[in-house]
Amino acid sequence: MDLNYTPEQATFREEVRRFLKDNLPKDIRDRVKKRLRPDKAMTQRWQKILFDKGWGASSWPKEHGGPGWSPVEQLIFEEECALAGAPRQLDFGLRMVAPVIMAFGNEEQKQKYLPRILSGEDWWCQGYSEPGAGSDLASLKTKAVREGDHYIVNGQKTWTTLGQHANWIFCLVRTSNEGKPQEGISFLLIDMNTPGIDVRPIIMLDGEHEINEVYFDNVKVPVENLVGEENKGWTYAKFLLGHERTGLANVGQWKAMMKRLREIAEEQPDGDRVLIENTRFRDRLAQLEIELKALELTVLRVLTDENGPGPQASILKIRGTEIGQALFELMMEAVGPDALAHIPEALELDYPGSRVGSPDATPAAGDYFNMRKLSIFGGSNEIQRNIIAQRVLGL
Amino acid sequence: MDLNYTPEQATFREEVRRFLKDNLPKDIRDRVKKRLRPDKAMTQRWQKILFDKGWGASSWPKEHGGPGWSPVEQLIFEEECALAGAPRQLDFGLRMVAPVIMAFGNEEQKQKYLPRILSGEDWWCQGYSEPGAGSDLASLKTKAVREGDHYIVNGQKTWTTLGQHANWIFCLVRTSNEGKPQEGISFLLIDMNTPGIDVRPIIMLDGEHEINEVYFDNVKVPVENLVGEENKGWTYAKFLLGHERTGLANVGQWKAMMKRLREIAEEQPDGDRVLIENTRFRDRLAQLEIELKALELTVLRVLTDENGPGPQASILKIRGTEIGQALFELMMEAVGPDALAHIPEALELDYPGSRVGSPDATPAAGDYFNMRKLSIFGGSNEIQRNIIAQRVLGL
Amino acid sequence: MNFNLTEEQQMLQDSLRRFLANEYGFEKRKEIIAAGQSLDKPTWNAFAEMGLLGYTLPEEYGGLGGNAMDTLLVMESFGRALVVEPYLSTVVLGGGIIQDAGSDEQKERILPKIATGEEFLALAHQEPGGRHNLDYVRTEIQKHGNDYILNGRKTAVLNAAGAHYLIVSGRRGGRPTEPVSLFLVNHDTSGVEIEEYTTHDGHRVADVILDSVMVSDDDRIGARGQAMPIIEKGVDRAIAALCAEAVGAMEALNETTMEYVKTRQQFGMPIGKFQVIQHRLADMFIAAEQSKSMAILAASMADSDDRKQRREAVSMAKTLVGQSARYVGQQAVQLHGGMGVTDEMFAAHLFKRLTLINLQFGDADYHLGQVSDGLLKSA
Amino acid sequence: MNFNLTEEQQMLQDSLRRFLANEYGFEKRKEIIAAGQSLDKPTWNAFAEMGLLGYTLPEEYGGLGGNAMDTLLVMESFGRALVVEPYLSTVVLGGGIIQDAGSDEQKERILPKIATGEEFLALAHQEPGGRHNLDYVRTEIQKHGNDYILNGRKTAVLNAAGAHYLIVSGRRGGRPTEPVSLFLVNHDTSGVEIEEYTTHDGHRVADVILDSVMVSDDDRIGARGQAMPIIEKGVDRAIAALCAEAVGAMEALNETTMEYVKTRQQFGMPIGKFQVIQHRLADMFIAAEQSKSMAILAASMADSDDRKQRREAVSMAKTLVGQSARYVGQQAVQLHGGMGVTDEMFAAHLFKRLTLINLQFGDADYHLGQVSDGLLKSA
Repeated sequence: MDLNYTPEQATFREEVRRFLKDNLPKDIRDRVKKRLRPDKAMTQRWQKILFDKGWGASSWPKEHGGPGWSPVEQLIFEEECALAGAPRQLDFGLRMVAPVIMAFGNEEQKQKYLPRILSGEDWWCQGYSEPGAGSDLASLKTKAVREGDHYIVNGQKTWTTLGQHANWIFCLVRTSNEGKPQEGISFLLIDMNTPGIDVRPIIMLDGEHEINEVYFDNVKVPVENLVGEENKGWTYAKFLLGHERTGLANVGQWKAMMKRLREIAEEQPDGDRVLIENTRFRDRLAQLEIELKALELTVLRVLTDENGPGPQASILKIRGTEIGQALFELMMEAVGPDALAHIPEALELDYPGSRVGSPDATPAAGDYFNMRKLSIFGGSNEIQRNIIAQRVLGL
Repeated sequence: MDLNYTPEQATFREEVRRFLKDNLPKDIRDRVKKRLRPDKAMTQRWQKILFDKGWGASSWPKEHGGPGWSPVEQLIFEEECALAGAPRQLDFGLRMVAPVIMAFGNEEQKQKYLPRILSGEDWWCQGYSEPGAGSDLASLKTKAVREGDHYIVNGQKTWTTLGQHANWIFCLVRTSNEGKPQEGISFLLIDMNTPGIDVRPIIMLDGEHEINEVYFDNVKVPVENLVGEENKGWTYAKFLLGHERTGLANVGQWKAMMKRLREIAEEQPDGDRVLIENTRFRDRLAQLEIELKALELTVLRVLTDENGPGPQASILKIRGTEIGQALFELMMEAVGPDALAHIPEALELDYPGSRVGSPDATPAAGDYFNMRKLSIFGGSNEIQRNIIAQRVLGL
Repeated sequence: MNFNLTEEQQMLQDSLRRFLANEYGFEKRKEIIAAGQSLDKPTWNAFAEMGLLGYTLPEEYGGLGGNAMDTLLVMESFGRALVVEPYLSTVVLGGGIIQDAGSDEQKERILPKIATGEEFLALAHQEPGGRHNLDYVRTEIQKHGNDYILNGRKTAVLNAAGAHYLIVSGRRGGRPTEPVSLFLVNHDTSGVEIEEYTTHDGHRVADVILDSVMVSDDDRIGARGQAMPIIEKGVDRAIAALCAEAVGAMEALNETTMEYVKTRQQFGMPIGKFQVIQHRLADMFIAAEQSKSMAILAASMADSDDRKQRREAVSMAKTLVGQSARYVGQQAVQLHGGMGVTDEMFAAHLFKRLTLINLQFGDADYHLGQVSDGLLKSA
Repeated sequence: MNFNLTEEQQMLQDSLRRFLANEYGFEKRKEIIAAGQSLDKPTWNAFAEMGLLGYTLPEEYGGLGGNAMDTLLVMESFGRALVVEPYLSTVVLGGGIIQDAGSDEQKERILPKIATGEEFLALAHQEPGGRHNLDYVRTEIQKHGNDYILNGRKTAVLNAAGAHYLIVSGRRGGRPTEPVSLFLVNHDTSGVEIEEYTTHDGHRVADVILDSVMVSDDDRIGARGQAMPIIEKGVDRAIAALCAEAVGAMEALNETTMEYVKTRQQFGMPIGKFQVIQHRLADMFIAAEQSKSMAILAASMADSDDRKQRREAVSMAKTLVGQSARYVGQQAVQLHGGMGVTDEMFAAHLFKRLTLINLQFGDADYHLGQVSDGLLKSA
C-alpha cells in the first residue's frame, strides 16, 4: 500500500493545473467561484476549450477521442478543474449516453454521436423518470410502437435536467408489454427538434428553472436510433447506472467547496470575532473535513483496487451526496441571517444593486434548497441502501 | 395552559421530600447515589418503609391500599425519590401484574396477591419472552394443558429480570392452538417454588447476573391461578403494555442522573481544567438537558391531557430509553480512560482496595454496557416505531 | 400544571384555522407574495376583527390582555398556513416592546392603532456582521443639543417597509463599551432609507440605513443605556412565537407527507408501507411533539422578568425546535421524492420556512451554546 | 497511489488469520482471560515464529524492517479475533519508541528480545486526572548526584505487570512548565509498585506507583526535556494500530450481525428481511468501510516525522473510527436483541472492545477537537 501519488501523477497534476491557469476564461472562473450557475454558452465554451486540448472527455478511451487516462488521473483532472473554478462538464452526454453507445451502439451510431458529444456541439438530456415511475424505473409507461422504419413515441418523461437546452434526449421506452416489466424496455435516441415534443419547465423550490417535463405526442423516431436490441434497454440502463462511480462521489467538487468554506469562516464576522474562532462552527467544519477525507480515500481505494471496483463502490453515491448536502448547509449557516434574502437578480455577476451580506450569502439558501435533490435524484439514497443491503450484503 | 405546579402540588412535593430526608436509610441512599445496584434485601427494606407510610404503590388507587395520587403527584413522588437516592421500586409486581389483577382478576386473587405485593413480601418476575419469541410475543410456545383442577406447564421463558430473587412469576402460556396465534394465550400466576421450575442465570455483558432463563418441566399450577378467562391472555398482556406509560419515560431517574452528571463535570479533572470547562463536553451535556426537558414536558402533557393519554404517549418509551442510554454514555465518557478498569469487587460500598479514578468511574462502563438493554427489552424501539407508524399515524 | 386550552382559546383557534383554511390557501398565499406588498389588507382586517391584533395588548389600549401562551395559539395556526403577514414584527415584537417599556404617551399613541390594524411597527436592531449575536450594536448615537442623531445600518429588519415606526437600537458614539439605548423613529423621518427585499419564504425584510436621523428625548424607549433587557425580552417573546410557528409548520408538513406516502405508489404499493419510511415518519412525529412541548415551555416563560430562567427556557426551545425543524423539513422533502424539490408543493414551502426560522434570532447551534455556557458556574 | 497488499503481506495476513481462527477462538480467548495472565505463552511464541514480533523492528535487531502499514495488517486481524496479547504495548508502543529514540545500547539490549518474544515493554505515561490530554505529566524528576529520582503515579498503563521495562515520563520537580523527559525503568527497580486490573474487554492494565525510583542518565530515552515528540510519535503509532484493530472488530461484528439477522426469525421471517434492519446494516457497512479508509490513512502517516501532518491524519482517523465504532457497536447489539446484551455472544465482546478503544489515547470528541483547533490559523 502506498498513499502517495507517483511522480508521474504529480507531474500530470502540474500539467493540468498549468493548463487551467492559462486557459480557463476569467469570466467563467469568477462565476463558478462565486457559486453562480454558468449558463449554456459558458458550459459549451469551456467544453470546446477542453476539446481543442484533447481533454474533452476525461473518462473516454483514446479510440473515441478521449485522453485514455487512468482512473486516478481522471480524479486528479476533476479535482484540479473544481479547484480552479471550471464549470462542471455535462454528464448526460459524456458519462451517460456515450458509454452506452460505445458499449452497445453500432458503428454508425458511434460515428454520428460521439464526436458531437465530445466537442460540445450536442447537448444531451435524460429521459428516464416518469411521473409515477421515479425510483421504480421498471414501471415506466412511455410507449414506442414500431411502424415501418420508425417508432411512434407517446408518453411523458419528467425531472429532465437542463432539458430546455438539449437538442438530443436518450430515452427508456416501452416496446413490449410481454414478460416482466423490465423486459419490454428499449433504449432510444431522440432528436429534440422532432415534431410532437413539448418541453415544459418545472420550477424548483429555489425558484430556478433547471428541470423539465418532456411530452411525446406521436413523435416519429427512425429505427436506426435504437441502441442495441429492442427490449434489451433495461440491461443498458443498468450498465449506465453502474458505470458512473467516482462521479457520484464528487470529491473534487466538494474539496473545492470545503476550501472555500474555510476561507469564508476566516472572513465571515461573527459579532466581535471571525467565524473560525467559534468553536461550535469550527467543530462542524472539522467533522465534515474528516468525512470528506474518508470519502476521498474510499474513492481512491475503489479506483486502484486491482480486483476492479468492489462492493465499496456502492457507498460513494450515499456518502458523496450526504457530504455535499452538509457542505451546502454549513455554507448557509456560515452566513447566518444574511442567507434569508432572496434576490434572484443578484445571482448575476454584474448585479449593480446592493447585496445582503457578503457575495457568498447570495446563493447560500437557494443552493441549500436546490441540493436536497442530490439524495433524491439518480436513485434515491433509500434505493441505494436497498441495493447495498440486497446486492452487497446479500440480505 | 399553566406550566406551574399548583400550591397543593408544591406542598405535596415538600411533604415527600421531608419524608425521604427522614426515612430513607443512609446505607441505601449511599449505594444508590454511587450508582451501585441495591441488593434484594435493600429493595425489600425500602418497600416496607414506603408501605408503612401508606406509599407502597404510588400508582394504585385507594381501594387497593394505594395513596390514590393523581398522575402529576405520582410523577412528583418518583422524581423526589430518584433525587433523594431511593432505590427503584420493583415494577414487576407493582406496575405490571398488579394492574392486571386489579382489572381482570377475581376477588380471591385480589385479596391474595395485592397486599403481598404492596408490602414487598412477594417478589414477582415476568414470564413473557421466550427464545425465538422476543418482540414477536404471539409466537410463544410454553404450553399449559388443563388436567383436572391444574394446568401442567411445559416450556421455557427467558430474559426474566431478577427472576433469581422471585417467589412468583406471571406467565403468558399457550392454552390453545386454534385460531390466530394471539388467540390461544392465557395469563397464569405461578409460584416459583413449585416443583419442576428451574431458574438458570444468564450473565450479561457487564458480567452481572440480572436476567435468567426459567424452565418449566411438568409444573402443576392450580386453575385458580388463571387470571381472567382462558385464551384471553393476549388482551391482558396488551392492557399491561399499554398501562405503563410515564414509568417508561423514567424522567425522575434521568433528572437525578443529569444532576449527578453536572456535579461530576464540575469535579472531574480534564488535564489542567475541570471537565465542565471543556466546551465540547459541555455542549453534549446541554443537548441532553434540552432533550430531557422536552421529554419531561411531554410526559406532563400526556399526564394532564383532559382527553386522556393520546398518541403522544407512545413516544415516551423511545425517547426515555434513548435519553437514558445517552446519559450513561456521557457518564462513561466523562471519566474517560478511568472507565477502562473492570473491578467487580469495587462495586461494593465498603471495597477496601484502591480504585481507578473517582468512585464514579467504577460502575461507568458496566452501566453503559448494561443499559443497552433499555432499547431492546420491553418491546424494542424498532417495535415501538412500528407501533407509532401503524397505530398512531395509520400507515 | 395544565396543558389544556381554555374554552375561549379553543374557540379562537378553531375560528382562526377555519378562516385560514378558507381564505388563506396555498394559491391565495402565492398571490399575496407575488403582489409584493408587505401585507394583505383584507386578511389583516380580518385578523383585527377576530381580535388577534390586540390579543396580547393591555385592555386599556384596546387589547384583550392576553399573554405569550395566546400568541402560541395564533402562531401555531399561522405556521400551518404559512401566513406571511407582519404579525410577528408588529404585534409580538413591536407591540411587546412598547407595552413593556414604552412611555405612557407612546403606548397611547401606538398600541390602540396596532389593535385596530391601522399601524405597524418594526424592530431595527440586528446589524451586518452581527450574525446571531444579540448584543452586537454599532449604530451611533450622538448628542445634538437636546436631541440625538442616529447613524448606522440595520439588517434583516422584519417588515420595515410597511412600518409606521421603527424601533432602533444604538450606542453612544457606536462604541461597543457603551450601553445600548432604544428610540422610536417615525418612518418618514429624514435620513431613514429602507432597502426592502423578499426572503426565500415569502416574507418581506429590509436593510435600514440611518443617515443622520434626528430623534428627541421623548422618542426614547426605556431609560438611557438600559435597552438591552428590553430588547432581550422582546426578542425572547419573538423566539417563543417563532417556535410555535415552527411547530405548526412541522405538524402541517408531517400531515401532508403522511398523505403523500399513503397515495404515492412505487414497486406496486404505497411507499408508506415501506418500513424505513414508516420509521422515518415516526421520528418526524416524535420531533414535532417534542418541539411542541418546548414551544409551550418557551411561551410559558416568555413574559417572565426572571432573565436567566426566561433566556434559558427560550434558548432550550429554539435549539430543539431548530434541530427538529431541520430534521422534519429535510426528511419531508426526501420522502416527497422529486416532487419535494419543486415549487409546486406546499411541502417545499413549509421546508423553506422551517429552514429560515432556524436562521432567525439565533440558530440551533447558537442557542445550544447559550444553554451550554449557562451550565458554567460563573454564568 | 496503491491500496493493494504485497504478496508477502497477503501471505502473512492469510496465515495469521488461519492461526487465529484455529487457535484463538472465542472459548480459547475466554480461557486465556480467565487465567488472569498478561499473555498466553504458546500464542506469543507462535507470533514470534510468524515473525510478527519483529515485523516492524529494524533488521539489524532481528526484525523485518516493516512499517505502520504492516502493523495495520496485524492489528486488523487481531481486531477480528479480539486478541488480548500485549502486542500493542510491547511491539508497537514500546518497540516503536526504543527504535525511534533509544540509545544504541538500549536498542541492542531490548529490541532483539522483543523480536524473539522474550521481553516485554510498557509505556507508563498517562496520569490520573489527565483524561485524554497527552501532555498532562506531573511525575517528578529530581536530580540526585548523577542519577535521578522519580516520584509519581501512572494510570491505564497497558500490560505493565508483565513488562520487563517501563518507559516512564516525568518533569523536573513535577512542574507543568518544565519539559518532559523519558526514562527506561527496569520492572524490578526498587520503588516500582504495580496495581494491576482487568479491563472490561479482557485486557490487562495497571496503575504504576513510582516511589523514589532511582534511574541513571543511561536510562534516559532521547535528550533531556525532549521527550514529548517521542511520546507523541509513539502514541500516534499506537492510535493508528488501534484504528486498524477497530476496523477488524467492526468487520467481524458486521459479519456476525449479518449472520444473525439472516437466521433469527420474528413475525414469520428472518429479521434481515425487514427494511429498517437492512438499511441499518448498510449504514454499519458504510461506517466500517469509511473507517478502513481512515485507518489506512493513519497507518500511512504514522511513521512520518512531519508532526503536524501526522498528528492531523491520526486525529482524523481516531475521530471517525471512534464514531463508527460507537455506531456499529451499538447497532450490532441492538440487532441481536436480547442476545446482544449477554456475555455469551462474541458480538457483545466486540462491542465492548470497540467501546474501550474509543476511550484509549483520546476519544472521538477529543480528537475532533484536535482537528478543529488545527483549523485555526494560529495552530
